[in-house]
Amino acid sequence: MTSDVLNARLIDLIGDRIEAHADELTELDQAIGDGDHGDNMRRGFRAVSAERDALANMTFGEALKKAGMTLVMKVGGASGPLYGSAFMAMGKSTEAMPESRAQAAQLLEAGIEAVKARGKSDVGAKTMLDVLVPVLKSIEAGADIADVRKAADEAVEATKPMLATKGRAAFLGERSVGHIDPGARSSALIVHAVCDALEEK
Amino acid sequence: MTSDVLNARLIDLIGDRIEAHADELTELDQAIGDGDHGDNMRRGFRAVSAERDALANMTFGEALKKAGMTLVMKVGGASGPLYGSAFMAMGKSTEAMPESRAQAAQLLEAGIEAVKARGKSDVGAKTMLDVLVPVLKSIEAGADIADVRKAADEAVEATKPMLATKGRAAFLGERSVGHIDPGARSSALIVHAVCDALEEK
Amino acid sequence: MTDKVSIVIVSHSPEVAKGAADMVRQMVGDDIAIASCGGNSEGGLGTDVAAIMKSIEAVWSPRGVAVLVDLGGAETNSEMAIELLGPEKAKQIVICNAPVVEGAVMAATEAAGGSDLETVRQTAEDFKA
Amino acid sequence: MTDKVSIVIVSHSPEVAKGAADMVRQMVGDDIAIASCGGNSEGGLGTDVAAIMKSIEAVWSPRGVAVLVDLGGAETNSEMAIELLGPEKAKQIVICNAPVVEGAVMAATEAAGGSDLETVRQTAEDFKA
Ligand SMILES: Nc1ncnc2c1ncn2[C@@H]1O[C@H](COP(=O)(O)OP(=O)(O)O)[C@@H](O)[C@H]1O
Ligand SMILES: Nc1ncnc2c1ncn2[C@@H]1O[C@H](COP(=O)(O)OP(=O)(O)O)[C@@H](O)[C@H]1O
Ligand SMILES: [Mg+2]
Ligand SMILES: [Mg+2]
Ligand SMILES: [Mg+2]
Ligand SMILES: [Mg+2]
Repeated sequence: MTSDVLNARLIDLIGDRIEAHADELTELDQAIGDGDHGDNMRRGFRAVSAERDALANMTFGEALKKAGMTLVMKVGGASGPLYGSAFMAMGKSTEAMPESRAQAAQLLEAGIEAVKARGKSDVGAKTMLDVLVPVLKSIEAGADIADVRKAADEAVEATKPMLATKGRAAFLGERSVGHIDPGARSSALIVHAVCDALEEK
Repeated sequence: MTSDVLNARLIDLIGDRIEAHADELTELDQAIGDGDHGDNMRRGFRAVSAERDALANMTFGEALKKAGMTLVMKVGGASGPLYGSAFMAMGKSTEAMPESRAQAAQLLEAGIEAVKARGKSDVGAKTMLDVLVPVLKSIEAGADIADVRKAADEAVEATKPMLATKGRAAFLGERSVGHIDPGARSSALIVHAVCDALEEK
Repeated sequence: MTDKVSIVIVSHSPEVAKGAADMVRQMVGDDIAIASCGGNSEGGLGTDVAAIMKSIEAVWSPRGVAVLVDLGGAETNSEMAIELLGPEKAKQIVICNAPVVEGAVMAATEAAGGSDLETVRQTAEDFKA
Repeated sequence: MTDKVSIVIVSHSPEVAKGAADMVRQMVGDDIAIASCGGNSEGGLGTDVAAIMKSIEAVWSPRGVAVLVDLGGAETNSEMAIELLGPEKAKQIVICNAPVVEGAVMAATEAAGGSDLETVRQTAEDFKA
């Protein structure tokens, strides 16, 4: 698959996943947030999909930067600058699509660092980082695609017992315990979409 | 003058003073508050004036209580519950119009205590209390009507160098210094109107 | 809804009061009763004792009512309103010493969890901007 | 107006942002420039990075801009907006760690007095509900 085809394919796969799971994300956010995560993600990724043709004609790095800026501008919730900054940082870290496990790990790590900086947060606060970081670790540990998917799903479940200390869920204190973090779930959806693309390759 | 005539006359005299000085009160409040004291007082006393006939047929005490409640309901700013509670407390403290200096002092003192309680404040905070309390003192000290007027006017001026620690002007900190307190001025206006009524008597 | 503490939002601005109530509803849905009131009796910036009394009565709950206010006059007028509702009701109403918008969200999320009035007040007041 | 610090109010609710700006204007008149923005790019509850950038630019002052925000996402989106305005401008913009409505009134009264950006921020943050 050439770069432009993969750019377009990734956009479609991520967009479709978000679209299909938007209500689920919103329900998760209703339990411990303001119930807009599905709407926010859909708004953001629809805007990215609307730029599909332009993005397909860019290098992988440029496309990531552009998509990141679109998320920043369109999402409307905290997840906008968080995912947006992650995409932009990943785009800055590489021009070309990663060719090796090491490069893939480096790319994701750049995104994670951006989320940490933008969110002033780290793992354990019951956020998207609690999926992204375990996924990075599994990649670094040599996991195959199925293992990466499993790592993501397990990480989502593992946010359930966590006490939220960042984002809106933190307002709930103890009452945030026992619910999956919506951003953790959306991160897993993106990870699955990337896995889909890699399997098609 | 009978009680009902005096009730009506007091209402007219206070109402006219407030009406005539509303813009001045608003200007004072623009400097160290939100610029609505004139509007608030006018709204409140117009509502009292609208009940003039009913109030004229009540005892002095009942009329004060009723007028106080009207101020509470209509003024819309902090001065509403403050003046309103003062009027209501004065009305509770006596059925009949005061006949002696001692009774007049007692009446005013009841009003002052109500302002202190409602406003959680005392003299020196750059408020209406910085006029009402000096006026009470002058009455207790045996002042004649002209002296009472003078005590009120001097007390208004004396709020200028004060630092506001209560009400909106307190938000300005040091910048509240150098301006007359609007509530001090409106208190003086009411004192003057009462003096007018006493002189007509 | 009356098995939970209710929330009343009192602002000088009707728009702030309504917008804050929208934000609260987005957070807690219909789990608790919320009323908002703002503006003086003529609709200008200010607060209205009668409207505050009506708002409190509209969301009355045996678990109590937490009132969020913005500046000076909103607090004084709310205190007056509570007093006029009588000592029996007044016992079950608190004014939170908290910012109006953020405090309303905090109070409401706590109330939605079924906490008592004192806990709701505490949570609102603990808010650090 | 640009000889004073300007104020930008960012809320999830367009009504809160507008109502707070009304309250601020009632306090300080036209002494300082004030902008408000609220709602996501579709007008729902949320915040909009592009709108925040526009608001800051609309009231730009060499003395600086103090930004008041409500909850979580409003802060994250405002930080993003400031970063996107570039490092030169960012130096003269602060987000106040203060409640949105009360902080805006405090910041604005301080700014109207001619204080510098740091003092304005401090005054907003010192607000005790
Ligand atoms: N400071 C933060 N650091 C990392 N992730 C965060 C932070 N704040 C929020 N999040 C993530 O964003 C998700 C919420 O996104 P969303 O609902 O779209 O925004 P909002 O909270 O503004 O409504 C949370 O579930 C969490 O995963
Ligand atoms: N806590 C208080 N105690 C006594 N007087 C007060 C208090 N707060 C405000 N005032 C008086 O009320 C006046 C302001 O009234 P007004 O402008 O009508 O109300 P607001 O401040 O709500 O706009 C002040 O000038 C002051 O004299
Ligand atoms: Mg959300
Ligand atoms: Mg949101
Ligand atoms: Mg005023
Ligand atoms: Mg006022």
